[in-house]
Amino acid sequence: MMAEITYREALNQALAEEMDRDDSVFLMGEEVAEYDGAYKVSKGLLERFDDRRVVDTPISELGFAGLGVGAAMVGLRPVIEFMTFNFSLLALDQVINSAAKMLYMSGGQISVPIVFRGPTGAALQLSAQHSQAAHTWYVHAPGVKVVAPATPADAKGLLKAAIRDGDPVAVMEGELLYNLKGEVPDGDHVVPLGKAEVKREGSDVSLITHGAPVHLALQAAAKLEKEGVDVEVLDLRSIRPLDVDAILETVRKTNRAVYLEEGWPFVGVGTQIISVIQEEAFDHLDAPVLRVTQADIPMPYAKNLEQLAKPSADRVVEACNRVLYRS
Amino acid sequence: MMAEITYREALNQALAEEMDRDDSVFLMGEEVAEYDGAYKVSKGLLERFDDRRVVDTPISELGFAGLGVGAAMVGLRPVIEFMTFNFSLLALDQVINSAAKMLYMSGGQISVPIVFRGPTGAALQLSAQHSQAAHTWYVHAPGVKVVAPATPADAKGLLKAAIRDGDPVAVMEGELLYNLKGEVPDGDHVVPLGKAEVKREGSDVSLITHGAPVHLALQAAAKLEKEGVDVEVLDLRSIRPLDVDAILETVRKTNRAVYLEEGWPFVGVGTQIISVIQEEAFDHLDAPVLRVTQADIPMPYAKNLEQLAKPSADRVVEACNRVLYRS
Amino acid sequence: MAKTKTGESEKTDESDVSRASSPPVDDFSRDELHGFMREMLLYRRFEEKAEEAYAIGKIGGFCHLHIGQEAVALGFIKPLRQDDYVISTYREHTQALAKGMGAKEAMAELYGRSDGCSKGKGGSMHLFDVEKGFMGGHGIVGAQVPLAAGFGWKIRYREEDGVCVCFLGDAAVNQGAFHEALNMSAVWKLPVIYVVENNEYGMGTHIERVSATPIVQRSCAYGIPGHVVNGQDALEVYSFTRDLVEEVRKGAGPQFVEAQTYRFKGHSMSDPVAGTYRTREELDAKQKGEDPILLLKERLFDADLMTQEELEKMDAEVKAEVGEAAEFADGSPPPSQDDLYDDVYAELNQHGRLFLDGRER
Amino acid sequence: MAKTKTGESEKTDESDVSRASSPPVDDFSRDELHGFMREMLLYRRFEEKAEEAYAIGKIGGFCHLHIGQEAVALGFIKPLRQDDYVISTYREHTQALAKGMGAKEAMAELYGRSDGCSKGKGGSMHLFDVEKGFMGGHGIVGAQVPLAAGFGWKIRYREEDGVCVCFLGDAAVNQGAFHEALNMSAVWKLPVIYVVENNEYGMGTHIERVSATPIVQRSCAYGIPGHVVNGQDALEVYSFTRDLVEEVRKGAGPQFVEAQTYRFKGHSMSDPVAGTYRTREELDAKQKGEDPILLLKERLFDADLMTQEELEKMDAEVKAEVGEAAEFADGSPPPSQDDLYDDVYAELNQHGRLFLDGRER
Ligand SMILES: Cc1ncc(C[n+]2csc(CCOP(=O)(O)OP(=O)(O)O)c2C)c(N)n1
Ligand SMILES: Cc1ncc(C[n+]2csc(CCOP(=O)(O)OP(=O)(O)O)c2C)c(N)n1
Ligand SMILES: [Mg+2]
Ligand SMILES: [Mg+2]
Repeated sequence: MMAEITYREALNQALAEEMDRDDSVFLMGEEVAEYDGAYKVSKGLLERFDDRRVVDTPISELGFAGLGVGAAMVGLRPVIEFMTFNFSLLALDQVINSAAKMLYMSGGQISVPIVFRGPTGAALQLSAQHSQAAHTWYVHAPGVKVVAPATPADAKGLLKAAIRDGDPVAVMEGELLYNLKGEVPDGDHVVPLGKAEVKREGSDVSLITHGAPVHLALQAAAKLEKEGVDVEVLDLRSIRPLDVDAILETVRKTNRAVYLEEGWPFVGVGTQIISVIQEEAFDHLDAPVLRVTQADIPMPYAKNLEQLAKPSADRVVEACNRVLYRS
Repeated sequence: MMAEITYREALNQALAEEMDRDDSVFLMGEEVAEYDGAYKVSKGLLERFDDRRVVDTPISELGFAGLGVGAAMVGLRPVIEFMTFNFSLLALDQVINSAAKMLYMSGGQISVPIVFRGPTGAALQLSAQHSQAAHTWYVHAPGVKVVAPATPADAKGLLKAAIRDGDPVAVMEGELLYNLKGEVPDGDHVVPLGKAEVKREGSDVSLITHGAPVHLALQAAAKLEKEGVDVEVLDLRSIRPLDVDAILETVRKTNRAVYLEEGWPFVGVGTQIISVIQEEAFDHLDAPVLRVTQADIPMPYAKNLEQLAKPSADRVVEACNRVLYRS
Repeated sequence: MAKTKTGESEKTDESDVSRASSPPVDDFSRDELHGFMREMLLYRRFEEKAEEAYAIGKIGGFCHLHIGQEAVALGFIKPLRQDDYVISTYREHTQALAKGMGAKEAMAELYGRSDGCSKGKGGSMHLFDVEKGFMGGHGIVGAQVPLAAGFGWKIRYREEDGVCVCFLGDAAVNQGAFHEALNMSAVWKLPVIYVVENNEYGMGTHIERVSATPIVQRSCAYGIPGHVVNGQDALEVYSFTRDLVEEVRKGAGPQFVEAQTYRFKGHSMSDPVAGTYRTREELDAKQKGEDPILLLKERLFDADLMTQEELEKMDAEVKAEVGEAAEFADGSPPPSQDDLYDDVYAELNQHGRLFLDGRER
Repeated sequence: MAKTKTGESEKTDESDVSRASSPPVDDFSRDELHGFMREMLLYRRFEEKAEEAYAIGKIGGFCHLHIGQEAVALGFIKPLRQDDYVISTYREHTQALAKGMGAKEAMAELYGRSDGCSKGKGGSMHLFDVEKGFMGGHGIVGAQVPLAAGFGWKIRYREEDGVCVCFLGDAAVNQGAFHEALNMSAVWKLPVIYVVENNEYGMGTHIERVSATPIVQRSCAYGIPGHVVNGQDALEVYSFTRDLVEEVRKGAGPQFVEAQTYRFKGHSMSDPVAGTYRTREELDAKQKGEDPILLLKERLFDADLMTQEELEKMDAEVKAEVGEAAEFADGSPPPSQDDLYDDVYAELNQHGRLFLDGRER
């Protein structure tokens, strides 16, 4: 059975179900309780649970991320909401130097089962400081896992998997996805970390991506279909662990690939995927792997510039055509 | 004329000369003044200038990085020393959200001519929290420039260029390089940002790297020479701006490349270089570009594990042989 | 008389704290008083116009109105010189106007147009006017506080007699950046006046739920003098600031001020004005009893220093000015696509590639 | 009597601050007192051995000795239960021992061996013993403070009656993490005792050069009770802590303690002991007049509670124990190469690749 719900509701269900299941799970962040969350992801949770389990914090990202890590070190399972991941740069030291390294430097004594979650990437006209994708900063360090759900089903399933996982997991949501509707299986729907999903099968070119741009990829694929190009869209869903098999499989099938992401290009996630592809499927590549990313600039406010700076379906189409040597 | 001095002295000279030249330049950081710097890079500067120009700070990385950005916004040219870049994760918000974006979001009104400098990468047995390369976190965001000098001459020349540059520049030094001696041209030696240097010419394979591992690359090249393999070693020196021409040139010459870096692999600097190479010199590649990096783990303390975790000459040799299909 | 809140005054350690008081109107000339009124009306009408424009999609993104807090902008900024610095948060429209930014450039920025103060690249949260000493418009809570310390540092470094006024919200005091910057300001005696606009809420969270002590008490940790002013009383804020600025110019070092105020609109345009985290009654009472414009009006009317006609004329003028600003904004072209990559770097180096997106520019 | 420093006491706002005083020796049993002495000797000899081992290259990396500050470890930790938490900085050897870590596992960790408490992966700065409630060993100044708040949070969450003692240095109070964690602790009344070991210096910087107020004054901003103890007087610290811990167990909420102490060695092994940032005379005076072991010895000798012979015997025992620990460490094998990739993740997921270095493991 499936129900059609929004991405926001899917996350909300995941939180509620996991909090029901396990008393050690609690949600903490700015405005998550009385205000129901800046983006209403935690709507109703304060009422359903209480202020022990759903906790409003001061605007102290470094502090409450660290407090969460501490709580996780002694057996709780905190879900730390960053109002947006933009603000989590302030907390990065606790994510990297405490959460990611604790198990190793304690010689395996202390695991840190914590979830950091919230929206990342650009929304609409929020300008330079509020529009950036945080994935690169998080995936760089071993010890952290990172997922980027693109659909309501994945949002629910990956968040549940993240909460149950024994390690720090960053769940990078899309602000523009919260209202997206989609079918979500009933019951205890868990999507394992590390499994990519082919969102559209195709044979001519592999369009690989993660997070919100999955939908842009599907749009571009539809456009290309009209031009007679059959695009396979692979949604990584997890960035670390990385489903290298799925990546290699699609590239071996189509022999051409484009990576699409909403973040900046320089050491973007796509560079890692390209490195893997060329290291492990070099002989299968008939063309270089191209990337479509945000322009390599801070995000401008003006609508027209913002549109130009973001990846567009047209640019994806163009990149696919280029790797097909069609232009 | 050349003098043989250490990397540390070269940096010290650069600071002293630039402070002499321009009263708006000042040095600020933990222990830089009375203690002469944790690594003695600022030795004697307090005496030569005064406590207006050479300033000890509280342990407040976010705060003094931000104070520096503020001072740069109104016309000073701060050189902010991070005792090590490990601690600069705490300051990343000010680097990215203030320094890097200020010019853009002010519509070109406010430039931020600031230098962030200090050692990065692993030294010896300093364990997980004190042994990491910070390059990825800094190069990701447009608006920042990043250099990584490997020799005394470059240390002096790049630091001088960085201080004179109109933008935020991160100068990533190597802790294990401070005692390294080398020839440095007398006089006003400035190395322009964005120019890579071929540190060793060769024809069989391009070994590309930045920062401290340049010396490891040269060692590996010497070993390979004995095996009859002629390695070209390209030192990027600047990571942003990136000397794409030099990268393409060496790859077009040898048709094979290995990227060596001291940091972690996942979205390491090497992934970006690989992306550029395969995007722009795809047809010139006779083999995939391989990478030699730190193991994808937090740095262990034990000497034997640490050695295993760090890139080694043997692993570079092996990677070169692999791209030559010699193994 | 300074506004004193029950509860807070008990908890406050009074020893280091000064409480400002309201001066008599005749401390000011008629012209000055009229000027104050005109300014505050301008701020109010400007933002009301912005609200309208937002509703019809002319302004996008986040837009945070300062309505209700105008006296804070007026009183802390008008006593400053042009070469003094002001830096603020994302809720900075009125402060930019107070520091001398034209309504036109401000509105055009909100519209995202090329004639905006930041060429349309910054938007509502990032108004800048360097010439006038208005240093932005910053979106990361607390991040402007170390920047302000940097301006103070430069003033000291150059042995100038300027000052910097740094605005922050009540919720921002819980940021590490605040703490680090205040300590450095105290250690180095920087000429910065930190003004917390305590409007009681950070988004939907009342200050007492996230801070264990009254705002003004925060400065005790650094030995920085703390002050409380009634942020709804323009005259009190103005005269307090005028005196304080002179002391700081003379070397008094950093100052910490809690300006007690209230926000009449939602946190941003998407936030309900009342009904969730605060009651409609609370808001109504504040709007009726503590509107800075109404309060000034009463005092001027009571003292026969302004008539209803004068006020109406002034308001009409101000509305016309704001209308013109909106027209100007509307007529200003969007930024040119050719500017997309401008202003990322001040210096395009001779060698190497700075932009790695492989796109043509 | 609590140690009072000139200068500081004038600046301190006394109102919220308690000063501990030294109890008479007969508050303690002879056994207890002997136990205290034995413990402090153990800490001292352990670190002297580490110093030796460092000199001959058996220990590498950074190594920060606590010598001179032993009474702080003893007095704050010994009154705790095993299920109470202690968390500290990189200068944590003696605290780990105080919380019950064996000298062998501690020394083996310093040697980077597989029998070390952290399997040789952590080293001197990262001693951990979860079973004993010793939660590390953290290298980023100030970062352990929010972690401690997290332990306090868990205690409250589980409605337990434990406490957490969090050690930090005098220079760490200028970190944003400290500020944010203290505020949260106050808001949520967390059972955490924050102990600043004020040894007057952060590396080579005297506290007065980087902090505008005395350490204990920092807690006023959060309304957290502040306390000053003489960190060289084991009995004072112990009895003070014993009482305080009971209060915190009963719900008194967070506490802030400045333990006035002094470091007899350099900041780390590469730092000169004296001569640069502090004078040899200053150090000599401290070592002569404020050595916590000598101070305790004097009191015990004066009260006829210990003889020279007893002390010598005790010292010999302790030295033997430490010698054994060093032998144990020396005999312990280095970690197996096969363990390199262990302990990065607690959970190796079924799908996908976690390690992207392309190496075999
Ligand atoms: C570091 C950071 N965290 C969170 C946010 C999101 N945010 C924007 S404004 C705000 C509330 C700030 O309240 P306050 O400081 O009282 O200022 P006010 O909005 O009342 O003027 C929050 C949480 C942010 N911009 N930056
Ligand atoms: C965030 C951070 N900045 C800088 C350092 C380098 N560092 C290590 S210890 C230290 C001095 C700390 O002094 P204090 O807090 O007084 O503790 P003490 O060493 O005296 O015990 C510094 C600057 C660090 N480890 N972390
Ligand atoms: Mg507020
Ligand atoms: Mg100290």
